Amino acid sequence: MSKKDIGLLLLILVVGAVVAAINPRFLLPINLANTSNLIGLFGILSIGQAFVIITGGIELSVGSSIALLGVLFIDFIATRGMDWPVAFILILILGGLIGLAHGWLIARLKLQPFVVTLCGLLIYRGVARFYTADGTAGFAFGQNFPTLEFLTAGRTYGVPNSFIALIVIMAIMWVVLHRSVFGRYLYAIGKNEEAARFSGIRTGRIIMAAYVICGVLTALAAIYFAMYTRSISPASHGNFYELYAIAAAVLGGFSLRGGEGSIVGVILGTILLQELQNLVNLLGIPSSLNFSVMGGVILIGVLVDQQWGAFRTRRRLVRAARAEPSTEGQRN
Amino acid sequence: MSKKDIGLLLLILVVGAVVAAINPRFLLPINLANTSNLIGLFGILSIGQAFVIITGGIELSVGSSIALLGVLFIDFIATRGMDWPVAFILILILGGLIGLAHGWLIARLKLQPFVVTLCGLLIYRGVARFYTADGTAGFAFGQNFPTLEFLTAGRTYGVPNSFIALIVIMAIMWVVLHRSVFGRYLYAIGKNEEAARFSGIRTGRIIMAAYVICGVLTALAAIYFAMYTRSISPASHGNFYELYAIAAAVLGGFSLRGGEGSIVGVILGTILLQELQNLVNLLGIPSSLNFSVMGGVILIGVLVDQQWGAFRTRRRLVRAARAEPSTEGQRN
Amino acid sequence: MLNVPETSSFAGVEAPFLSLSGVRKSYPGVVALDNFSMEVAPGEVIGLVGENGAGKSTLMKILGGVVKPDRGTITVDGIEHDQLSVEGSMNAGIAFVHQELNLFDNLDVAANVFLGREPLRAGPLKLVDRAKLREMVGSLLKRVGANFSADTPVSKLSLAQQQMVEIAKALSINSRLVILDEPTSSLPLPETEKLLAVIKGLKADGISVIFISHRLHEIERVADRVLVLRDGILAGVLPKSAIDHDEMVRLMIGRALKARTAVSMQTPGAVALSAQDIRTTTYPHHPVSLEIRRGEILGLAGLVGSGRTELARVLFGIDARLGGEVYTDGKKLGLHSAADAVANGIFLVPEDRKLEGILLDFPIAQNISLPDMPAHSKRYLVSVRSENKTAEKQRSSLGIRAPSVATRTGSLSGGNQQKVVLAKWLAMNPKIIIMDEPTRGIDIGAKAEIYNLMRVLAEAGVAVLMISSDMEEVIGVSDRVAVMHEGQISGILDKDDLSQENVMLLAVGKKPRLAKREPEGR
Amino acid sequence: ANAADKPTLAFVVNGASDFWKAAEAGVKKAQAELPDYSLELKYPEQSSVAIQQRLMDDLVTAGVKGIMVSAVDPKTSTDGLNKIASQTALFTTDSDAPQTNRVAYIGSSNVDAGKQAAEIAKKAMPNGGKCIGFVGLLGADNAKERIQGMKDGLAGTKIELVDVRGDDIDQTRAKKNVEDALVASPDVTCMVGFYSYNTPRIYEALRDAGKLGQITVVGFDDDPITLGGVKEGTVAATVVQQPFEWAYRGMKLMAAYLGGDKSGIPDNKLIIIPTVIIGKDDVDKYAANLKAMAGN
Ligand SMILES: Nc1ncnc2c1ncn2[C@@H]1O[C@H](COP(=O)(O)OP(=O)(O)OP(=O)(O)O)[C@@H](O)[C@H]1O
Ligand SMILES: Nc1ncnc2c1ncn2[C@@H]1O[C@H](COP(=O)(O)OP(=O)(O)OP(=O)(O)O)[C@@H](O)[C@H]1O
Ligand SMILES: [Mg+2]
Ligand SMILES: [Mg+2]
Repeated sequence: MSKKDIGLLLLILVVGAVVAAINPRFLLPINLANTSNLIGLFGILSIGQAFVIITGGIELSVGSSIALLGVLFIDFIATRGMDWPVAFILILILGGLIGLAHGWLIARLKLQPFVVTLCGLLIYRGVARFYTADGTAGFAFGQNFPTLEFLTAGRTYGVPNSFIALIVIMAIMWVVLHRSVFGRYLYAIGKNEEAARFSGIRTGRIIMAAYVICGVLTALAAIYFAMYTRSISPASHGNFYELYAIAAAVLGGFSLRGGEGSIVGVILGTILLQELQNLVNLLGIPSSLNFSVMGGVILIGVLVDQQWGAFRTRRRLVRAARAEPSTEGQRN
Repeated sequence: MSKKDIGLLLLILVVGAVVAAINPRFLLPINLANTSNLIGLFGILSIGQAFVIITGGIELSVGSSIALLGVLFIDFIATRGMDWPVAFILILILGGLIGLAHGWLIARLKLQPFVVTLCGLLIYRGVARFYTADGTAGFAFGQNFPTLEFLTAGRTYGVPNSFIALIVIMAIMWVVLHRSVFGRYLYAIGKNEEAARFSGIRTGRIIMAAYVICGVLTALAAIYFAMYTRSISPASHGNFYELYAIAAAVLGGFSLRGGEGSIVGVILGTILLQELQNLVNLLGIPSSLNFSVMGGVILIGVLVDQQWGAFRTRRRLVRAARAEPSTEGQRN
Repeated sequence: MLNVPETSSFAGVEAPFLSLSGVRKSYPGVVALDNFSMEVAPGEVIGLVGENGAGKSTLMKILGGVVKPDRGTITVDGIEHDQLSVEGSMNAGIAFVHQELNLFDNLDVAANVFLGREPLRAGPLKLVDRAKLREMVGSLLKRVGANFSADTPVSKLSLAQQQMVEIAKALSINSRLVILDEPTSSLPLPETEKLLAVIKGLKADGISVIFISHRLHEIERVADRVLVLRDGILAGVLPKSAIDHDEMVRLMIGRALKARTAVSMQTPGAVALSAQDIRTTTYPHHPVSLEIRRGEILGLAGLVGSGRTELARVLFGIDARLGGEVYTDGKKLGLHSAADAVANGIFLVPEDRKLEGILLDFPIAQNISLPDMPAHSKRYLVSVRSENKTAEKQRSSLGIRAPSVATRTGSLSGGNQQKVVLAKWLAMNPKIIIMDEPTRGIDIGAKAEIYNLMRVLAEAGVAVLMISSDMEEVIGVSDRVAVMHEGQISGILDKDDLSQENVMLLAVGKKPRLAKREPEGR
Repeated sequence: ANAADKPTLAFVVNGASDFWKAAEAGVKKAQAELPDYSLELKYPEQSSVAIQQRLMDDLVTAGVKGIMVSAVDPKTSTDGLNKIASQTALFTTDSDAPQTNRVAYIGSSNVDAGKQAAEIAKKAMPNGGKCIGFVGLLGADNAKERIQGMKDGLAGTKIELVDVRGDDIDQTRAKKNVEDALVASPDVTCMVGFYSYNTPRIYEALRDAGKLGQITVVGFDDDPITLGGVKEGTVAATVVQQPFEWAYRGMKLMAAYLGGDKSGIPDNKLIIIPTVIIGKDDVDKYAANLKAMAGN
């Protein structure tokens, strides 16, 4: 863990301690389980986003993708009677294709990531709404899928399975990003795509792969979200989730210019954001202030991190200067 | 006008012609006036955004600012009985201060624009909702401000005064961006901030000024929007308007990497977006598809522009190669 | 005129490893390379020289697969290609050190050296074998004489150190041809020596080298054959026996170069810039004091990382100083930003022109006018006419090769870009000008012009501080030379004591041999 | 912060809207009469199932004894609501979730409200007409039920609801939709505002176009501008629900239920508080009443 990650972890613990002191129910197993369930859902999303951000890109369409893919998933298994494993795979493939399309437009046709995914945001939301004719996709009463429900919304020894899924994905993605050649290329491309190409890296493919990973993880998250809410009104489902994912990554030390950040960081960022949401509800803060609290903490977090770095550098220099008074003495 | 702008203008005209052919009422003066009113409102917003984008920044908080400043403006004049010109000035100053705060955090404390303004998006929305306790700010029945209403929502010879305001602002901002020293500095900073600093430009101040301009124009737009809807529920007012503004700028040829774009472009972008919204209603397209139409047209617009540019370059090179047949002859 | 041969064939008997024939590359408005043919034999060291913009880098980029030629053929091992791709070039065993540095400063040295060719661990996952990587890079670094370790982040390296990483990178490829495009442009003498030794080692291993440099004596020492480019055309080929400094210059610029710059006759004036006890962030415990007089050229020499660039940046106000004060004309300066420096007539020609010197996307005229916008504007509105007038003047006086002043600066050759950086300050009547490696990448003709210019400036009363790693330049141009060693001024040499040996002794922290008296400032 | 001392009852709404201001007043009034309980009204920060579910989960964690909820999407939230119902007393309001284990539903019927809107239209346009409706979220249950109710009510008459335009709760778009409808369909004779803010936007767009009084306006809910229009005669009438009553009676009922008194719960578990039509004659009384409620 880098210094940055440790600072973030500290912030999470301090906030947690304060909340627990005010309302001890914060530490109830049921509350921790509820919160870690959401950490699982948003964490999967944020890891996907992280892969794109590291290339210097951005994926704004995840909220809309979650709505569209969620609607399709529920429609497939609840209305069309498709076997859920088939639907599951199909949705992941669809997510991958969406990612591939974005990656292709960005890497091959050289469109700006912000533009491509902004269009995705608009288009998928519209398609999802059109698909249900602005209605809601949901399960009929009594419609149950025990295995699927256990895997997505169930708990094992009180730990939500979605959280366990996040841990597994995190471990895999950590190796991919921090130990594999592919990960190294991602960092290189994020810093300087042109130079990476001159180093013989097939940058186009790598960038597309990053968007595909993001698409597949988003699709997975879409299924988890669908099984969590069990109902999707496509006009509002997943609204602003891209901002949560981006905020988690940025809090976790990613730079939107690309080439920086770690898997541990993005997970810690997700945890902090969910902790904040939980806090607002537990401490009885007016929910109108929910957004403000979130914004305020992100800002303070980023600011402290930045200022702390600057402060440390300064202190180090001052100390170094003091360490050799002899030179100083020669001055006159 | 650049080639790019002409292409966009052409697109606007073609779309307009098609719509008019299907539903001739598109060309009714009243429809043109209604649409140009909204072009005025969104145009002012987008010009502000353009100034920030040109420095390589982004301003995500405009939607929330519009909610907060709108709520305050209506509250000041409708509830607190403040004279409207005083309230007007006060809101513009507030907008400027918001911009200054963002600019300061970005230029002096070196935070990422995306992060700072994302926090702004969250914080201002929360504050606006808290201010009205999640209620609506609006005028009482029959509460009228004739001069203010004329200036903001009135028409002169059938032309909405908001549109006239846009023309005036556009003219001023055109000179500022394309003819003034300040504008030149903005482009320089957007292209390479470091090199601009090495040329002795006080980049921090210039960047802050850009955010202040954006803040003031956003405040102005907030007043216009408030007087248009005459009622603001802060939970939803202005949601996603930052995306409209950014989309208008990007359609108009701005690069989110900074250093590129023109005032004419951003206005044309705004016009196209509003034309699309108008079209959905006039052609009776289901409103659920509104977003999809918008996303689709932006994508196609950007794609055509990009491919056309690539095609032209290729043709030019081929021609250049052909222009010197003498050398060709020598080859063997 | 010289008779331009169809193909510059070499004298050896072996089959050429690589040959080009009839290659042409044009950009809008310029033909960068025309009807070019050459052959490269195994183990041959080819020196490639030519003025700025002659087409050297273009030729190399074609070989590296970065640029596609308009026509012509490239034959590798007897197989004819219309063009090479980056991979194709790598697979053919061509390694490349680009003129402009392209390292990833978010990765460490090891990752940079083997980027795209990482040693892998067994298994399907393509995991990087980090131990092996570190070991391989460590030995390469030793070979080029680097004093930093393989896991140093590149962001912590100076420009020259980065240059060494680039060289290590080229050596790491199991190559048959190594292309070095001005690898020594920012290398001081000892490192340059190491590089020349490396080149000889490569030759001994049967690896071919194409070596581009504007320092012709380096070419003289290692090249087996010299190709001279002029305006994109092969102007001449010199076999080993005929390699000669003056002949190369004659072929390059079409005439003999007049004698080196005249030594100053005047006595320097009052102190223009005085830096007292400056402490920088890299060397916080080493206060540096320095005085520059009006009308003198003060050279600043030192080894890689000795802190010269850092000092220049502090004097220009770009970097904050930890202590000390700067005085101009005896007055204390409120120096908090580059803008303050510029306002007080202190200008800096930075070391890294791509990042700090120019805006690649701006036209030449706008780059030149940028620091002086108030002078090119009326009531805050830009006067394009005044900009263009100034730019035209600078273009002709510095000989910037470009279709027009509206040309995008990024499309100029490296040397011409450097001239644009100089032009923007020269247009502003400098009082004190700091030049960090001012002739980096500049051809010999233009170099002479720049030296002349510096002399003209000095004679007009300007104080010039010239940081340079080019020993000839330091000794030939400066009135006095200050030498830095590990962040401190280890000595200042007057004209009488100025010798290559003394500069080197001071640079490594030893005492110089002085003619009359003890060195100052120690 | 001392919520732990007294049992807490929460009223959870489906999103931030002025509509719930009256409910807030009802909660307040109930609080005055229920000193042993601490009552609160909660807005989720967005109108979304996930966020509302999370809010309720957190409330349960915080130890709330009873929750009265206006579910964002009751039909498909059965499991989530049942989870809450298993840990606390759950009442539904505004829109019912009959398949859940909720204790009771207290509210009105949106279908009936739609039918009442049809009554207004029939009375205002005896010779028939062509209506366009405006609504925030076309897909939301309350919108669909109101629209369906109105269509049912109009069946067999010469009045027709030809189109309903959605605006995603963007009031700028809401107003522009009205303006565009005036352009696109010059033959409309009546406009219906299905959400509380739609009627005022219709009113203003008509005023700007000089068409007030020429087009019949049918409203829902009691926005001040809507009531003003009713009084002025430019809005035919408006259908109002009584969220004040839902909240006031609901909270008292919940307190009684938790105290062991289950007599207030009818067998069918439905407590319907009917919607009423406010026309020109009733508007003053209604407005005065509204003011009085807000006052306490
Ligand atoms: N991308 C480009 N677009 C347009 N013109 C270019 C481009 N790259 C190079 N040129 C032009 O091609 C010519 C040859 O440039 P090149 O970089 O090969 O010169 P060079 O011999 O390497 O010079 P230097 O010694 O200054 O590095 C120059 O006139 C230059 O302006
Ligand atoms: N960004 C940086 N962060 C940390 N250390 C740096 C950085 N840039 C340079 N250094 C270190 O600072 C020292 C001084 O570097 P500087 O560039 O001033 O040296 P120089 O004398 O100009 O040498 P060069 O010939 O390499 O340019 C070197 O040891 C270098 O490694
Ligand atoms: Mg070159
Ligand atoms: Mg240096």
